[in-house]
Amino acid sequence: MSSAAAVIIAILMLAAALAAATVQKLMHATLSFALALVGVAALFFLLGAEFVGLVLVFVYIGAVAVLIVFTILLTRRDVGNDRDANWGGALLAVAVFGGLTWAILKTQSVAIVAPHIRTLTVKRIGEALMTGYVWPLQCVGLLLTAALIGALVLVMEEKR
Amino acid sequence: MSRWIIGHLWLICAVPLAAALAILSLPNSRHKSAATLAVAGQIAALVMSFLAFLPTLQTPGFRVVQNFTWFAFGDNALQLGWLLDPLAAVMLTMITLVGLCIFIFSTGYMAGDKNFVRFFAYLSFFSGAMLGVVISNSLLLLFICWELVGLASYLLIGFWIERPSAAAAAKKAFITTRIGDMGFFVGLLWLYGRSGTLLFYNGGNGCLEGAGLAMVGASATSIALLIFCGAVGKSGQFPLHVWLPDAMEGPTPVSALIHAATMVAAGVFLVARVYPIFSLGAIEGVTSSLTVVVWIGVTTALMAALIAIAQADIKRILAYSTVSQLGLMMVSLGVGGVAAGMMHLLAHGFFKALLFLGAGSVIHGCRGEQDIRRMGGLRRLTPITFSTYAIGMMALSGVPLFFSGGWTKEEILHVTGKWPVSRLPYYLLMIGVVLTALYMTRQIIYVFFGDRRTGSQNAHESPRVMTMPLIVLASCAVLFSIVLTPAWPWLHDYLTDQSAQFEFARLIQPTLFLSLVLVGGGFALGIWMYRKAGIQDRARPAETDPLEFTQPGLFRFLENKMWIDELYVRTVIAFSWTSARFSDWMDRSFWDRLARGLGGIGQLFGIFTAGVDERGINAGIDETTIGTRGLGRLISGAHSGQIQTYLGVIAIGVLALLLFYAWLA
Amino acid sequence: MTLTLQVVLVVSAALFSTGLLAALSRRHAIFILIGIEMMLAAANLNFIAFWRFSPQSQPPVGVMIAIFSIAISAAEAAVGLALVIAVYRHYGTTNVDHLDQLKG
Amino acid sequence: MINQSIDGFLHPNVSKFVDQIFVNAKQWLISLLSWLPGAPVWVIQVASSLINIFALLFVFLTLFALMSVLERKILGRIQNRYGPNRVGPFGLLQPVADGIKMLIKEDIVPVRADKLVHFLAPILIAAAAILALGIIPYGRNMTPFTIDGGILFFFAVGSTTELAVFMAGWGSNNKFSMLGAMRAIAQMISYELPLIITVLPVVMVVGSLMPDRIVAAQAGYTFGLVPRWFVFTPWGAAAFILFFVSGLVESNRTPFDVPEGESEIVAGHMTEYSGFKYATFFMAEYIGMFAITGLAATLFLGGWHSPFFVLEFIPSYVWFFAKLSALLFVYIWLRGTLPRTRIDQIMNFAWKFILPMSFACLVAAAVWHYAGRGLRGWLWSFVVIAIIYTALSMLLDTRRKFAPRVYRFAE
Repeated sequence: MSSAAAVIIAILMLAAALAAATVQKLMHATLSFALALVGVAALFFLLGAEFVGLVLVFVYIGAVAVLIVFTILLTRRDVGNDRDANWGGALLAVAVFGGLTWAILKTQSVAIVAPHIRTLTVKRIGEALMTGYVWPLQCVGLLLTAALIGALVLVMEEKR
Repeated sequence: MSRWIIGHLWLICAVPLAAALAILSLPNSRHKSAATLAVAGQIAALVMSFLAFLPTLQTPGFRVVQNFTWFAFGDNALQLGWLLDPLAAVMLTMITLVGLCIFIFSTGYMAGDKNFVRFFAYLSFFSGAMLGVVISNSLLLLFICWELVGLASYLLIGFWIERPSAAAAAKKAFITTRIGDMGFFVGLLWLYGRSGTLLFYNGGNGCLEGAGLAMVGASATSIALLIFCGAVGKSGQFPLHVWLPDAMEGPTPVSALIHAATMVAAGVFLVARVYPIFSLGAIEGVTSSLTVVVWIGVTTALMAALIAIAQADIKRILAYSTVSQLGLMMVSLGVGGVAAGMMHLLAHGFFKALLFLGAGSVIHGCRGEQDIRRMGGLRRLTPITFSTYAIGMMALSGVPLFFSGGWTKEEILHVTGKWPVSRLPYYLLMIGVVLTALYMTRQIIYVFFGDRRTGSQNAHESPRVMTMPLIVLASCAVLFSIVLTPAWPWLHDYLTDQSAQFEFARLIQPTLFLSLVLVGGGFALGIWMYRKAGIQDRARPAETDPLEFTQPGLFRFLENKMWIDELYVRTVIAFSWTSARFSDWMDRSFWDRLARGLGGIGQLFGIFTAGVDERGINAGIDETTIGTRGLGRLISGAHSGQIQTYLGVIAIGVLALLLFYAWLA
Repeated sequence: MTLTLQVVLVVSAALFSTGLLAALSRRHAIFILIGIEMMLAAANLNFIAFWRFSPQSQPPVGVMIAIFSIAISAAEAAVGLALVIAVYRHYGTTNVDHLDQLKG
Repeated sequence: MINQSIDGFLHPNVSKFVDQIFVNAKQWLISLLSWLPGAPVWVIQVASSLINIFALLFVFLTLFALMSVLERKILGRIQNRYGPNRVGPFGLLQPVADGIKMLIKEDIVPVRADKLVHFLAPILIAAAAILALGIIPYGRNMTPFTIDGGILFFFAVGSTTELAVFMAGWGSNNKFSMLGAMRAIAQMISYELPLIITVLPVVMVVGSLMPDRIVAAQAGYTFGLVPRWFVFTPWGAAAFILFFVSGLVESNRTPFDVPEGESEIVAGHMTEYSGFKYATFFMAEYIGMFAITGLAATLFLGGWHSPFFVLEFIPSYVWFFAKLSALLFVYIWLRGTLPRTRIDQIMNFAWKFILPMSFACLVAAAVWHYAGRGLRGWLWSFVVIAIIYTALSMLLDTRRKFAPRVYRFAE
């Protein structure tokens, strides 16, 4: 477990995330967001969950980022006039971060080293999905269709 | 046939009532058919009562009773019934016969009147009610018919509605009789309360029979006196007689039928009917109630006779004479001579009807003139009326031997003489007889003798239809005495359930001579006092009365009916007037103020609660609502619609949670 | 420095707070969505981290939950963006400050 | 177990040596590094991956150069004319010339373009394409990166190309490029789905997402003659064709090269690019093609397995690149012959025909598996495929239903 790699990736990811949060232009924010997500996927890889990483990349960068970009296209008119961030939010975010880290560092039970685990093969995930979690899988399927239809209806309204 | 009649006694009173209804339905113009209907009804009633009369002759002590239940309430039922006994039979025949004569007379007398039809309807209605009183076997049924009779008398007295005096007289008659009826009704209720039934004869336990009477027991005298009040009211005895003279406002046949023969006789008949109650617990025929009856009878007789002397109106004199004769009958009943009283009642019915009809034909002749001082010299102008009237006068004043009145009067004098309680009534009655003779001669002289005065200038004899009834009644007055003489006292024995034997020797009785003396004296006194009455005398103003001339004080006292009316006005009426005003005042001032006061209190209370409500509760509620709205606005401020603020709040929440844990740990 | 669970948690906390920063401080609706997505990603990171550092349970529960949460957040992103478009079309602006019609 | 059937014509050792020559070379290189004093473990890992990357790049860049020339020569031949023959013998040095031209050309960037996005787009596309190459097994033990979810990695990276294309379109701040980008994305997204679904039957049959496992599953010959490639199973054939067509669309090649249709919107999202950026776009396109065809080969054509028992002695990577070039030839062939299709036709074709058919392949694979994978399974799945194909074609047959042609213009 190369913790060095993890740290580097984490730093990259956080930088991209921070950029996404603060950069003025919306498009750049979206791209940096995508980059941040790639970083997260990489972290997943490091943590041994390749499949989830790939799914993350697949879902977020493949679909969500494109969706966001399309939305930006559709609402281009006022994207430019985004004023600077208001400091209240920033303060609050920092406070929350401080609180969380304090909580994490406080609880000793969490300071453990990664145990050796069997590599998580896609087969095992497949089995788990198909046996123990088959019902949630169906529900998520249903949810996704419903969400997509909903989104379509919302957006399609203009066609009439 | 007679068997059938006994079975259907109610038909006798039903036929005249039916006739009355039929006549009422006729339009006012049909005089002829109305008259025929009424007379036919009366004839039918006469025939039926005669048929009913026959069987009562065979068996002494004859009594037939038909009871039926009027209505049932709860477990006990109210029963009424029809009764036929000698008393009822005799009364039936007398009423129907006299009624028939009067009906025929009034067809002539009322010919000109535009309400002819209505008159005859009322007449037949009256006769039906009167017959009902006579044959009823229950005190309640008797009372019902009694009230109908009162109504009929009211309608008939006030027949000429347009004359205010007639209307007032009708009201007066009705109210005074009602006062008497109140007493009668209370007595009836009391009797019902005590004896449990109002049927007279009900196979042994009627209220007049052994069982019922026993139950009545102690309260017999008070019940009797209360019932006697009814009789006093209806027969015009002393305290309640004021209405009878004023009742003369009605047409003369009415006065004849009602105020001479039948209705006023009802009171006497009532006392005779419920005689057992009066005489319950009598010690040799004397009870306190009977003594009361005697004394009331005597006072009425004497007082009426005195007033009659000073009266100027021909009908008013007859009215007072009726009152005095009724007083006489009451005395005879009081002293125990029920049969004597009833016989006098029957005789009186005939000759008093005759006198009234005679007066009617005189008035008819003089074209409505009623004041005797303006009449005179009618002896030659109206010979038939004069002769019949003279017969009637003689019968009334009790001339012995030939006239029924004389025999019955002697009988009554004989019976009062034997009254153990006191002899005073005997002597007072003798004075009464003399006075009767006096005022009758005065009237005869004024009306028929002397020279003609203004009223009777061109008097003419009444038509045959009027004179025929006069003749019939006159003959009855005379022939009736056949059954009354002591030689063959058939009526007396019939009424007292004995069989009569003829015995000529008893004809002459000592009282015969006594009455001869009394009547003769009366005539002599009258002729002497009024010998110049009929003649125009310069010395005296035309209309002054010799008695007035000689004894102005006494005359005026008598003329004004002893100021009894004024006395009543000043006492009873004054009392009611003042009490009315007092209650009005009370109502207006005291109760009104009290109500308004209570209202005020209520209002006060209302104001108070309104105040509390207004300032206390409303204010409180308003404050709270304003408060809540303010709070609501405050909180809604938080909902600024800014999504970011919501997120911020959540973040703060997380922080707070963390801090809380930190604080806990 | 060895990679302990705490490090990963801190990293995910950092990611979470940057997501929060994005959501709180930016005016544009889409920024808020991006912020939310980041927060969700941080949550997934936590799941995987806990799965990785906890004793192995046969069905990899953490992973399962992560997978499902990714799916759901994708659906949510789709609907959210559709909403933003609809709002934009109706109100002509995506500036969150102006979209406060739900004001209390 | 995998390679026991290799001892073909040549002496087994010789063929094995030749086959594994590259693998041994790499091992040798790495061993060079090992004597460095106390090098940490990750240094060796980094070194090995670096070696792989360089080898990959070298091979595919030369292939790219060769391909560009060959394409133009073959097109020329198809269009009955000569291809480039001026530069070098038979024009083989043409790519060098193009390369130099690209480098020399001025790199023009639109003024109000989004500089950063404009600059990043080509880099992202090239990176994505090259990454995709990383997981394809070129020969026995010659898979640069053996990831458990290899196929999934391939598609995950594939999906980033859409974002990159959009960045290109958006960055150049030009209406036409924007439109081109839109079309490209719409097209790629529509065909990504069938691409993945056609892969599903193979993955399910093999039971693993690792390309090596898939290739291994296709070893062996039925009746000694026909190799057990998936393409010879009914559902495999159908899936292969669908995969191939989707691949074409994914890489915006000929029949479906609407985005950069020269006649309509100049070069689509690449209009505003010139010079070296355009070259990278160009290269990325070709490498994308290599990746798709490489995957097609591994999935359906048995990867580096030889078609005939007797020819087994020829090294595995030779077979792989032979299949690769065959498929590439078909690409170029198609480009030369088929006319460009309309964007709505592409869409309808994707959603109404290809998607249902890919589901049909899935069903057929299931039937094939449960019918015992033998001849009987083969027949049954063939029946299923045939039925569904005829039903779909009847349903979509537009010839009979003549309808007035509706021109829809942008409102």
